[in-house]
Amino acid sequence: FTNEPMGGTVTLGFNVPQSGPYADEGADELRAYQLAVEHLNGEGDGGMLNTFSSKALEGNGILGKKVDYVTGDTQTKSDAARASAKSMIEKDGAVMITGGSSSGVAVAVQGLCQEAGVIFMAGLTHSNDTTGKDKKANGFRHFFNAYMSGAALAPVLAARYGTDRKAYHLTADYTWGWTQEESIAAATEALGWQTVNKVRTPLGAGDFSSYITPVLQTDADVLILNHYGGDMVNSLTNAVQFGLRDKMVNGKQFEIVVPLFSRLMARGAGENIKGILGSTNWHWSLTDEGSKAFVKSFGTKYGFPPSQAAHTCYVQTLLYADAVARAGSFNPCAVAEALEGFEFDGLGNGPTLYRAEDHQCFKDVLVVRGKENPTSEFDLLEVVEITPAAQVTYAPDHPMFAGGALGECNAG
Amino acid sequence: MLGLNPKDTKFLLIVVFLTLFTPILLQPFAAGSELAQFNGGYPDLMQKIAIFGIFAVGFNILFGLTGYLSFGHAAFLGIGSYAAVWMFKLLTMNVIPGILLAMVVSGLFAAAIGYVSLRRSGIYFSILTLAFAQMCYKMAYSVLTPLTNGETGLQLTLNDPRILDGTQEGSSLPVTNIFGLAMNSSYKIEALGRIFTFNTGFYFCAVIAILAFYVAIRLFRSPFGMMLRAVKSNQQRMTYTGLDPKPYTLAAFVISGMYAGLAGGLLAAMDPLAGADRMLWTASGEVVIMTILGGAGTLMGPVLGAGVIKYLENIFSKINEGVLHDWFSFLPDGLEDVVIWVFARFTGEGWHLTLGVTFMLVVTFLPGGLIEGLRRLASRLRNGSQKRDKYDNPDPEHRPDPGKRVAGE
Amino acid sequence: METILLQLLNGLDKGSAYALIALGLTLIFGTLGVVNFAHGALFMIGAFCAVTLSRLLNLSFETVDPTRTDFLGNPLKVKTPYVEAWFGPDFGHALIDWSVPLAILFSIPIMIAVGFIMERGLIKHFYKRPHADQILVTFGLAIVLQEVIKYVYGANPISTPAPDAFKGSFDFGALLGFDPNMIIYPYWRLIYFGFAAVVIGAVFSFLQFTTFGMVVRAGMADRETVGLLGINIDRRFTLMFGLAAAVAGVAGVMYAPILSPNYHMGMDFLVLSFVVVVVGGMGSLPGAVAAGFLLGILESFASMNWIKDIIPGIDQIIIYVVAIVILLTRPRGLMGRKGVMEE
Amino acid sequence: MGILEVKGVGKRFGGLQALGNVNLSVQENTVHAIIGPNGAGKSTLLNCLVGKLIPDEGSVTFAGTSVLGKKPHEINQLGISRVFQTPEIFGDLTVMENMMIPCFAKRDGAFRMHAIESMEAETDLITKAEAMLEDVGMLEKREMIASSMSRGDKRRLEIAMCLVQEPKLLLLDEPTAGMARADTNNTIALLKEIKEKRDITIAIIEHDMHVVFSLADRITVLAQGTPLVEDTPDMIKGNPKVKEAYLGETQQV
Amino acid sequence: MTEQFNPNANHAQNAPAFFSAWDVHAYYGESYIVQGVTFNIHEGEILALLGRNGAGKTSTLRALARLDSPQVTHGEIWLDHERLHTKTSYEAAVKGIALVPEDRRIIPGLTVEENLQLAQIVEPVGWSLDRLYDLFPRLRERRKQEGVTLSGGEQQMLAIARALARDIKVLLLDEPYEGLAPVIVDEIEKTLRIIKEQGITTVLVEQNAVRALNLADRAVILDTGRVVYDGSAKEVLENEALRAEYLAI
Ligand SMILES: Nc1ncnc2c1ncn2[C@@H]1O[C@H](COP(=O)(O)OP(=O)(O)OP(=O)(O)O)[C@@H](O)[C@H]1O
Ligand SMILES: Nc1ncnc2c1ncn2[C@@H]1O[C@H](COP(=O)(O)OP(=O)(O)OP(=O)(O)O)[C@@H](O)[C@H]1O
Ligand SMILES: CC(C)C[C@H](N)C(=O)O
Ligand SMILES: [Mg+2]
Ligand SMILES: [Mg+2]
Repeated sequence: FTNEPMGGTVTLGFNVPQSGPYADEGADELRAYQLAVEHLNGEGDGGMLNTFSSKALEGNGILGKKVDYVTGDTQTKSDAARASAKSMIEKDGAVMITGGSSSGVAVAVQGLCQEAGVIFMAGLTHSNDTTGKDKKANGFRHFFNAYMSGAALAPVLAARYGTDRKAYHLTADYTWGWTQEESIAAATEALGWQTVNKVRTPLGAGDFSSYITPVLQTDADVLILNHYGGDMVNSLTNAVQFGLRDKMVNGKQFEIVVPLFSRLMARGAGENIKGILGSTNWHWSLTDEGSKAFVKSFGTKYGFPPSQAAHTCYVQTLLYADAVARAGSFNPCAVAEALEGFEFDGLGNGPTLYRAEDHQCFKDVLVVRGKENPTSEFDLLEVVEITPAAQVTYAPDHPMFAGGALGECNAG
Repeated sequence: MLGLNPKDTKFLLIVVFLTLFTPILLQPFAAGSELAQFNGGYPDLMQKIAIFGIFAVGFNILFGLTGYLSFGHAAFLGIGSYAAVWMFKLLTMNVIPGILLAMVVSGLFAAAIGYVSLRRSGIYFSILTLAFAQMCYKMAYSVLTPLTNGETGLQLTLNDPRILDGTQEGSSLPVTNIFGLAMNSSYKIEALGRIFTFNTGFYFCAVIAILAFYVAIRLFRSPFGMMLRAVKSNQQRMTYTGLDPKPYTLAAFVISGMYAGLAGGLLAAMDPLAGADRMLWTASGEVVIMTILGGAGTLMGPVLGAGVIKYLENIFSKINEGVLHDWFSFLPDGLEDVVIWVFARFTGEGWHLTLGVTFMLVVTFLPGGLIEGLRRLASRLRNGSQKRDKYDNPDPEHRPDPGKRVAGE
Repeated sequence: METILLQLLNGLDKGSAYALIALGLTLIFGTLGVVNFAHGALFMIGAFCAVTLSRLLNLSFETVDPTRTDFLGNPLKVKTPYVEAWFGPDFGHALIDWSVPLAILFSIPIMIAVGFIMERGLIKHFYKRPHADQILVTFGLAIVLQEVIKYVYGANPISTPAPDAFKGSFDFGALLGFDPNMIIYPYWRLIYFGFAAVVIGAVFSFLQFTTFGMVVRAGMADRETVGLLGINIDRRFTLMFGLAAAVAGVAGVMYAPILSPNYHMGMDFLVLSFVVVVVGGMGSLPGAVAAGFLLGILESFASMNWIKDIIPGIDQIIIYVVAIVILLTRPRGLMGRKGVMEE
Repeated sequence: MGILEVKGVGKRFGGLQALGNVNLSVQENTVHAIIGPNGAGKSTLLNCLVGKLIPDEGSVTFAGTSVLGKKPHEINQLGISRVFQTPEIFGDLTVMENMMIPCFAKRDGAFRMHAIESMEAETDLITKAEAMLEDVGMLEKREMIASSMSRGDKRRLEIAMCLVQEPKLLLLDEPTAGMARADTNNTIALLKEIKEKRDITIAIIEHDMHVVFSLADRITVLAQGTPLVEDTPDMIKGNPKVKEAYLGETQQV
Repeated sequence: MTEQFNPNANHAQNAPAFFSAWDVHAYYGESYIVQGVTFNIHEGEILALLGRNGAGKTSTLRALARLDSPQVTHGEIWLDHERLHTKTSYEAAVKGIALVPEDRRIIPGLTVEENLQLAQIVEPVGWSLDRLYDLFPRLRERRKQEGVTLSGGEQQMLAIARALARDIKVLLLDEPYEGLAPVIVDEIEKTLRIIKEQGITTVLVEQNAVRALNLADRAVILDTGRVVYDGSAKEVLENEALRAEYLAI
């Protein structure tokens, strides 16, 4: 099979954005990967290896081979990400590719890994399509997805803002935005909300004022920002500047929702995120054993708490290594088989299932809110509710995920 | 030979040699050695260099000869890619029809965009082409998603029709091929402690690149090439000499658009995904920069520029601190950290810095680009470093002859 | 009706931002004839002047608060800015709060210095070189500046709020007799508009009522001859560069509260600012300003929902469509001078 | 009926009437000189003939075809070549290439896609171009980059470029300005020779009376945009009005 | 070039001349064009600088005006006991050098009046605009017109006027009669005499050698970048052989 590790080492490819808008997220992912490699090789304090329910890993690398890694820059562009992944596969002999901070890139790289016959452990990708219409037998996602955000958020929104609301969506114009808009709209509409309008905004629009001002003219009383990263920071800042949060519509307080939160990005929005609801995959303030162990080893090494990006990347690496160990082989097909239907715990999100049908993890989802009185620059979000996995689980043939097929695993 | 004068023939043969032996030339360091990181002899990079070489050579036909600086050539690259991928989706995975379609479609777009943009010159022309390219990009990114699959990029899927290929066995995606020979098939040889990869896709690109290069030489040396230089030099004189500069520039624009389309088609043939980012203005800027970096108006310059930029992008971005630690572990600890800190600024996530600094250094100290630098180096080697002392040794040879004295004296 | 009014306001504001950015660019590009791809970087540096000042004012000493813990369970270190300690909490806090307006003063000398260094150290060698070379070197410089900022400040946007006094928005609707909260406009953006008007006016009058503008224009057209008339054109070019950098910088400072600064914001604005300058016409300051407002307003209108329903995606390409139409109907943009960068 | 007929041509620049009701008839195979004070509109008139300017009124016909509204290159293809007041050459190209371009234009028309042919194969044109260079005494400079020549040389090159096209009508705007006397004489000789060998009509603008009186068959004096007189050289020489407005006292011919 | 170059030597300073060039060598890139030009002019003199096309007249004037190209690699230029060879062109202009270039170099984008005003931005200024317009009434009529759209002859007038707009000591004229109607040439010749009376020193490059020699006090003839004759103008006019040899007339 492709890039079978021959010598005493095995090479993993960490493909993260090092330039462009998500470079900081990429840097945090890379930190997590380095930590994971340390732990796999038996250095450091072992981190979540100690809390992981599977005990197949022994801290001596993977199957006794020392873990080595190469890094590359996705630039958050499909083309560049694929080129970078290709060079890791062709030149450096990487047997697994992981990382990334955009669904567009994840889908593109996943396709490449499928063709090249290596495993792809997706990093930050939240679009339904990654494990929906674009799913691939060689690709796996630990991160949650837009549907899950909707399913977790909607009840909280209904509880706080009532069921008689009119929502206005601003949506980043690409796969992630579309699926998130669809998911949130569906989930909120099921609870009685109306969707007034869905407006697509170009990625990296900068000033969003001309998309915000029309909101003032409608009778919408909730603004849903399907934006991430810099776009989220800007659209939220703009919305607040235009006084949306002080506005009363039909006797109701106008509300803003950011369905997908990230602490790194929340910082850019400063004061503006206070009190705003959203969802997140993981947060460092969780107090389960796994999270604590991870925060401790990451925090000790780097001096600040890890982001959700770091968390999911770290976990993906461990999960891959563990699957290899359990399968006893680096063969992608064997690894895939070991991951499919795998149930585990102790990695921070409670008991989790890697579903065989679509290679998506099912676990608890956090509903969070911008904290009013942060104690430090990292303490920006507070967990409002932990939505149990069961509530966010959907059938593999759910229409929002239809249209694709895993195909067969490709070993190259 | 081949309609070239002896000097050009020699030049072409050197290019052929360099191209065909790329897999060996780019693999100078032994596998496993510390410097192996700098090896570039793997298929993806070699393909990219060949393909972007074609792109830049084509761009240079327009820019180097006529001086019209298009800031939207990436649009044609992108259009070529989309056309080729659609061919793979609809008709066949054989790359030939895809590439032909790519050239035709981008040629048509170039004709339309060129016809309009060439009504202006100078910076106004540049901005018109930029505007068209940005429009293509924005539309591919959003409104035309059904055709382009937006940000993710147009991909193959299992249920594409692929009419000519017949029913597919198995449920994995087919690969691009040329009459059955898969583009991603490689033949590896281990020799001299190095692993040499001979990849079908690369050789396919290489042969096309050589052809494209040959056509470019012919074109540069042809009367048509001279007319294009005349456009750059003095359009006014040209019109009063009875020549219409418009069709000449338009022809150059379309030819270079087709080169771009060819490059785009090849990109898709090597890796069947067409992303909208290929059409972004930075991509147009990249080819401009490749051309100037190598040496605009020279034949080999753009190829060299393309090679350098792609190499930097692919190799430098992958040198992370871990690698640096391996390299400098022999240094004492404190010093090691300092050295690594410095290097880390220029590699890995700092690779853009290397790129920026390279641009500045080359253009400041080597006006005329890398080719000019090489030329100077060569003449320095040939003549030794003789410092010209203008006063002690005034050289009348350098002075052009005065005009022939004629009747009336 | 409200929509149109609101979008008009919004367009004016966008336009003033575009005009201000283009103004700095046109001083270098339209007047000195240097294709300055580092202009966006100057704008970005301006914005980061605001960030820097606010960081400086926020420099803090730490005291340990044993009652609370940080994320690793250690006692929490509480930070107090020095300025609050020195000038008392109220004034200290006000200083921090007003860091963006203060940054204008802070940025001007910095930007002028940056402009001087850039011109003396680099650009002056490139006046006579082909435009393509200028593109390459300034693009390289832009990348370098950008990477330096990225190294120091990271890649994420950094929130740089306006003073509290300017938070919130002004209700035009109520003033004009519409329903309250229908036509509202943020104070800071109104200030930006006014500020842009002042800067544009100042630059105009400087170039209009002194011979400086004429000399620089002449110097660009024919350096040699201007030198023969006893004029040290190099010095004036340097001054012009400093002025342009300062204009770009203050535009960036004032923009920071509207758009949280990040290291690649310069590149995002670059293409746009070139389009604005060229549509305005090379070498024409009023042209650049007019084009800035025109494009800003049209862009604002194009993002109205009913227009997007008719022509999908128009909001994203309107600027380019307008640019093409204008350049095809008016050979030198709105008010371009003949012969400037036409070959 | 002359080969070139200019009837009632007028041209304004803003408030300035640069040309007003100009009538001019140039007979085939003659040399027709146009003289007049600076700013009289001589160059403007030529600009109207070659399509650089479009007159506001009047008509211009060349060999029976109207040139008005035609593009400059179309007018050239009719057989009109022009030498400019300030030399217009292909500065970045070599002297030889400067010569080849008009040769191609003459043979292949306004556009032909000869992208694959090689330059060396065009032996006919090369011979022709070299012969012409020889005639103007510039053959040794064939490989020089045109822009690095002195101005007199640029002038000679431009004349050669026009002559090699074998135009029916050659328009010369101060062709010998800035030329050394020796070369001026040589140019006069060359033009005379060409005129004898070939069917060619020449319209020439000059301030150098030596050139004018050596070459011209007829002279038109233009002043303030309108023809003052048209006559033979001898009559012009003696015309007091011309003397006052243009020739001045110390004129040495 | 018999003398060896000695950087400390101060040849011209001891010379009685007002304006002098001593062994000036200049290059365009690699081409060696001005190959050791030496001459002296007294205050208020008119010097005719003659030679065939390409002899290096223009290059010499440009070198004297301290323009960047051709690049002077060796030699000294002195004006009124001040060294110019270490100065840049604008400094030389301030010291009192004015060049009327051969292609006139009217600045595009500026009106006639602006072209003149430009010359008066830096002190010391010379003739007032009014006085210049009196000299060339044609320019007064055209003063709001863009300079480059003037007719060839009008441009020449503007170029000369622009030089006089500055307070100058030395006027370098490169083919000032070119393209001018004979009446205007007479006019300009008169002007040059007026200028001479005011004590301005003139170097006149002209193809119409006879005309130039009639006006000039002295003549210098260049051939391939070297001085081949330096003497009185009259002598050249009268000496048939000399004229035939160097001027081909
Ligand atoms: N584009 C223009 N705009 C305005 N005025 C113009 C333009 N072109 C020429 N003129 C004016 O028209 C008049 C005639 O100019 P023209 O160049 O034809 O003169 P000319 O007879 O060739 O003179 P010369 O012998 O000096 O070359 C001049 O006064 C000139 O200033
Ligand atoms: N920019 C340049 N680069 C290279 N060579 C040049 C350049 N300019 C002029 N020359 C060469 O220098 C020589 C002298 O030129 P110059 O212009 O000084 O002659 P000139 O005496 O003024 O002639 P003319 O009477 O034709 O104006 C010529 O042989 C010319 O080819
Ligand atoms: C980083 C992710 C969580 C969100 C991102 N925009 C995506 O495409 O999925
Ligand atoms: Mg004229
Ligand atoms: Mg000369």
